[in-house]
Amino acid sequence: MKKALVYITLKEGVLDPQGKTVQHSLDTLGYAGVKEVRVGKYLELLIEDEGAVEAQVEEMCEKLLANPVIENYTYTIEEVVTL
Amino acid sequence: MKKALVYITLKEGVLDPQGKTVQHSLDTLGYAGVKEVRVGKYLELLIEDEGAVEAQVEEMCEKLLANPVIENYTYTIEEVVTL
Amino acid sequence: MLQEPELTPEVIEEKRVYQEMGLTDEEFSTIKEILGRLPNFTEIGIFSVMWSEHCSYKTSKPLLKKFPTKAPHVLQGPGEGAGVVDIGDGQAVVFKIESHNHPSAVEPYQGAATGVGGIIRDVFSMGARPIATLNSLRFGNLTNGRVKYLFDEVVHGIAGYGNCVGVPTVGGEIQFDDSYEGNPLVNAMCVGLIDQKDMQKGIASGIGNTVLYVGSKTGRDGIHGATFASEDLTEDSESKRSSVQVGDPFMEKLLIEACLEVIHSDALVGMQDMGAAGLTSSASEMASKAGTGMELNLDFIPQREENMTAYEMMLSESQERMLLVVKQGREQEIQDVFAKYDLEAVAVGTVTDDKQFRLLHHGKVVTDVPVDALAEDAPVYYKPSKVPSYFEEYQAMDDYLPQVTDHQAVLKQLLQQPTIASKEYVYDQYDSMVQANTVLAPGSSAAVVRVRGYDKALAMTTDCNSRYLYLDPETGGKIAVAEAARNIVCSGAKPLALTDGLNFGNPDKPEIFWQMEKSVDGMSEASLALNTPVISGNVSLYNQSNEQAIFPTPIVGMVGLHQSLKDITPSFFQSNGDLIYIIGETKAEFGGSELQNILEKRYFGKAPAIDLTIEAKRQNALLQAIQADLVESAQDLAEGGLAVALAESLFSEKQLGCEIAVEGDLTTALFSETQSRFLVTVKQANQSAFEAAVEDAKCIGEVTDSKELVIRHDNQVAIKESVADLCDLWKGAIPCLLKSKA
Amino acid sequence: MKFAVIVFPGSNCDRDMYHAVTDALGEEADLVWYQGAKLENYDAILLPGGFSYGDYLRSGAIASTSDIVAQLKEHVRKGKSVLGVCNGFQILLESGLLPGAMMRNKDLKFICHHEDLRVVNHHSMFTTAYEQDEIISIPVAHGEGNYYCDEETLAKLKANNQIVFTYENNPNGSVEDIAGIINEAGNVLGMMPHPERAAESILGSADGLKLFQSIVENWRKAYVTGA
Ligand SMILES: Nc1ncnc2c1ncn2[C@@H]1O[C@H](COP(=O)(O)OP(=O)(O)O)[C@@H](O)[C@H]1O
Ligand SMILES: [Mg+2]
Repeated sequence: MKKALVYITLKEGVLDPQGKTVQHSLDTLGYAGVKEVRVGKYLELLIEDEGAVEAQVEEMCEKLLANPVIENYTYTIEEVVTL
Repeated sequence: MKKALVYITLKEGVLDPQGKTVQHSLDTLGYAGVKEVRVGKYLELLIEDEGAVEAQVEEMCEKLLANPVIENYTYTIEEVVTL
Repeated sequence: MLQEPELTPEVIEEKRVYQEMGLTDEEFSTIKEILGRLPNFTEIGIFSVMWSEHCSYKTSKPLLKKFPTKAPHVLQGPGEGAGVVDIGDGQAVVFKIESHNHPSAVEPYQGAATGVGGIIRDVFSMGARPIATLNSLRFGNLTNGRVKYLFDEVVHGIAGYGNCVGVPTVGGEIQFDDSYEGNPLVNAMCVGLIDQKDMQKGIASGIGNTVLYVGSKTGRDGIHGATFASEDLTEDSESKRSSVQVGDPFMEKLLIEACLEVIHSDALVGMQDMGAAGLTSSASEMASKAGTGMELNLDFIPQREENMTAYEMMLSESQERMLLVVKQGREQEIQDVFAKYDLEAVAVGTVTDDKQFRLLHHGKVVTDVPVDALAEDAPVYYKPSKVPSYFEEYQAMDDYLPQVTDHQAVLKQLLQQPTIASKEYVYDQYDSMVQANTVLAPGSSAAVVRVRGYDKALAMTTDCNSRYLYLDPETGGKIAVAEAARNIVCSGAKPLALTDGLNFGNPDKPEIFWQMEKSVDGMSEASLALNTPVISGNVSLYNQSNEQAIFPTPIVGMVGLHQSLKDITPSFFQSNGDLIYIIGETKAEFGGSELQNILEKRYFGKAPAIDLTIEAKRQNALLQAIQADLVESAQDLAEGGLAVALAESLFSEKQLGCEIAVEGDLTTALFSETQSRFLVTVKQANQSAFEAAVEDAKCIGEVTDSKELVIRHDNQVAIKESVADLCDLWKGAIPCLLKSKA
Repeated sequence: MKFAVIVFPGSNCDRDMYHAVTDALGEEADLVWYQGAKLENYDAILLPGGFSYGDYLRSGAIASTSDIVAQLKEHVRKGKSVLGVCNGFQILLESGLLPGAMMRNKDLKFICHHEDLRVVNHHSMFTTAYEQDEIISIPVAHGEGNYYCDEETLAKLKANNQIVFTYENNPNGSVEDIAGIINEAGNVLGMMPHPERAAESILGSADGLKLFQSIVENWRKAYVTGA
C-alpha cells in the first residue's frame, strides 16, 4: 500500500477570493501580520501498490484532481507500513 | 517574512462525502487501485515575522482555520527568502 | 511576471503588432488619422478592445437598427446597462441577457459563474434590485465525455455564483445538438425591479466631478477577453488560458447592497459596471454618453499584482468592479456607504471638458485619445451576405413525412431525449426561491415572481429553437419570439418586451451573415406583431470550433406582467374532470422536429410555418380567457408536439391522468410541431364561456384520476401508459446519460 | 414582541425572514447590521440564511468569530430565544451554541426543493403550535446541510429530546435524518430548512408559519402578564 499526498494550489495571478476573505477576517481578529492567505486542497489517497503508482498519481492529477486551467499540483508518495 | 503551511484534514471516523465521490470517479476512470481518498485543505499564510509566528499560527488554527469538532490540523513554518 | 520593455509606436506599425490584437490594416490607418500620429502600445490596446466586435458591434450594428425598440411602456431601450419597462405604480422592470460562451468553453465553472456575475452587475448598475436570473444553455450531445464535463461544470458555476449572491435562478432552457459540441453557449439573463425615480445611468457628466473605483482589485486576469470573445475557438484557445477570470460572488453581494444604498444619494451622478474591456470601456463610455472627457490616474487604481503596466490595467477584465461618478466635494458621503460594507471607494480621476480620454501613469501621460473615437466612432461594417446552398436545397424538398409504427415507443423515446427530458437535475441545484417571491419555479412554461406588496407579478422566460433557425432563420426567428410570448401568456401574463442574445458563427462568412440578417428580420417582424419591443441584448459571434459553426441561436428573453396574482396560471393539469382543449389546428410539419432528430439523426426540409396575425390573435384570446378566470392550466405545444405536452402536463404531484381522442393521421396528431398551438384545461362549468372566448379551441378529452395517459384514435387505443412510468423515464434520462461511461 | 434579524455580510435571506415576521406573522422586526448592534431590546434573535462571508473556509465560520456572537451568547444565557436557519444554523454550530458540525451534502450538490419534515418534538418553544409527529412541507436550499456529530453527542441529543425536526427522505446525509436541533436549555433552535420561505400559501406552503407563531405564543405566556 502507498499513500499519495497531493497538494493543489491556485496558480499565481489567479484570484483567490477565499484566501482574501480569510486574510481579512484574520486581520479583524488582530492578526495584522498576516499579509496574504491562499487556500488550496490537500488530498490523501490510499493506493494499492501494483507498481507505477507515481505515474498513476500524475495522471489522476491531470485528469481529475486538479483543474489545470487555474491550479497547480504537487505530490509526495509514502510507503504505508502495515503491522 | 515567514510562510506557514497549514494542513487541515477530517478527523478519523468522520465521513468524507467529497473523498468518497473522488474515489468513485477515479474508480470509474479505471483507477481501481485507489482504495480511499480523503479531501482536506491546504493553506499558505504569508506572515510578517515579529517573533511568535508559531504561537500565532497555532492560535489561528484553533480560533478560525480548523473546526475542532470534525477537523485536525498540522502546520510547518518556512523562512521566506527575499532577494 | 517579467516586465518586457514596451514596444515603440514605430515597431507596432512596422511589425503590424496590432494584427495580433485583432485590428486590421485599415483600422490601424484610421486610428493614425484620428490621432494625427502613431498610437503607443497602451493606446493601440485600448482601441483594439473597444473596436472588437464584442464592444463595438461593428458587424451587427446595421442589423440591430432593424429591431423595433420603442413603445409607450419602454422607459429605456438599448444603449444602457439594461433596458427598462414601466409596470405601473411608479415601478419598472429592468432586464438584459448576456453571453459568456468562449470563457465557458475554456473554464466552464468560472466562465458560467462570471457570466452570471456580469449580467447581475448590468442590472444593479441601473439602480435596480436583481430579483431573478435565467439561463439559456446549449451543449453537444451528452454521450461525449467532454460535453458531460462542460455541462456539469457550467451548471455548477451558475449555482455557485447565483446561490451565493442571493438572486433566485428561476428558469431558463437547455438544448443539446452536435453543432455546439466544441462551442457551448452560456447565456444568462437578469431581471431587476426598480422605483422609476431611482433609475441610474452610466454617464460621466459635470466637469470636475470625481471618478470613484469600487470593488475587487485589478489583476492581470482576462486581459483581452473582449478580443478573445471575438475570434473563432481553435486549438490555440487553450493557450489563451491567461484569459480565465475567477468570480467572487461574496464581493458581488457586497457591491449589490452598497450600490443600491448609494443610489439614494444625490451626490451620485452616474454608475456603470466594468464588464467587457473593463476600465477602458466603462470609463470611455460614461464620458462619451455625457459628451465629456475623463482623466484617470492609474497610480490610484487598486492593484492585485505588482508592476502592472497601463496596458494591463486598462485591458484587465477582473470581475466585481464598478465605476462611479460623484459630485465634486461629496466623495466622503459615498465612501462612507461603501465603508460599511468593508469596500473601499477610491478616487481615480475626474470628469473633464475636452472630450479626451487621458491616462496618467507614473507621472506620464500614457494615453490621450478622443473619447468618441473609442465608443461612437468605432468602424461599422456591412458584410456581404449569401444564401447558403443547403437552404435552397431544403426549401426545394418535398415535405418530410416520418414513418412511425409504434407510437407508444416513440413517445417514450421522445420523453427521454435530453432536450425534452426533465431538467430537474439542473434546477434542483439552483436556489430558485430566495427572496421569497417565486410563485412558479423552474419547471413551468414561464417562471413567475410576484411583486411584493402589490397585486401583480412578473413572468419571465428564455426561448429559442435553433433547429428551426438552421432550416430557415427568418421563420425560426419569428418562432423564437412567438414561443417566448406564448410561454408568458400561458402563465397568465401580458408580454411586455424582450431582450435578445444573438449567438452566431463567424460573420465574415457570407452564409453566416445571411443567417444573422434573416434571423433579425424574423425577430423584428414578430416583435412588432406581438408588441414586444427589443429593449436590450447582446451579440456573440465567432461561435464555431474547427470550422463548424453553431446553429444560428438568437435567444429571446422575455418578461410579461400579471395584472393580478389571481391570473397566475400553472402549466400542469389541475383537477379530475377538467376538459382538455387544443387551440389551433395541426398540420404535418416535421422539419427540425424532435421526431426527425430521432428517426433521421439530422435536420432537413422546411421549418414549421408561422402566421403572426393568427399567433397574436390566439395569444390575445387565451390571455383574455385566463383573465376572465376561465382557464385552469395552459401550456404551449413545442418540441415533440401534442403527445409530449400532454405527458408533461401530468408530471406533477397531482397524480392525475387523462383520456383524449385524436383524428386524422396519428403521427401528425401526436408529434407534429405545428406552431401557434396551446393545450388548455377548463372547468366543465366554464365550457361554453371558454368556447365563446377562444374560437379555434377544440375539446379533445378530459383530465381523469386514473393516473394513466390514454390516447384514442379511430375508436382504438393508440397509447395507454402509466403516468408514473412515463415520468420516471422523463426524469431519469439526463442523470442516466451523465452516469453512463463516456 | 420584537424580533431582530441579524444581517451579516453575505446574508441573503434576511429580508425574507423580516417579511415572514412582519407581513405574514404581523409582529415587529428590525434588520440589524452585525456591527454596532445592541441586542438587549429584542425578545428573539433570528439568524437568517445565505452565504455569510461567501461561505468561504467553512460555512458560518467567519461570522461566528464576529463580536455580535458574544451578545448572542448573553441573550441565550438570559433564556431568550434564538432561531438560526440554514446559514444561521451553521453559525450557531461554529460558535458552539449548538453541538455538532455541518458537512457537504452527501451528493456534493446544492439542493433546492420542498422537503417533508417530521416534528419529532412539539414541546419546544418553537414547535408548540404543531402536533407531535406532524408532517410539514418546508423548502431546503443548501450545499452544506449534512449534519454531523459524534456518537456521544447524538446520545445526548436523544436523551434530552433535542432533535426537533427530521427529514422524511433524508436529502443530504445528515446523521439520524436530523433537520433541526435545540440546545439543552431549549431556547436555541438551528434548522437547515427555511420556515420563512413557507409562510404564505402563494409560495407553495404556509407550514412554516406555526413555527413563528409558537415563538410568539410562548413568549406571551412567559413575559406578558395576563396573557
Ligand atoms: N442584440 C441586441 N439587441 C438589442 N440591444 C443590444 C443587442 N446587443 C447589445 N445591445 C445593447 O447594446 C448595449 C451594449 O451592450 P453590451 O456591450 O453587451 O453592454 P455591457 O458592456 O454592459 O455588457 C446594451 O444596451 C445592450 O442592451
Ligand atoms: Mg454594462
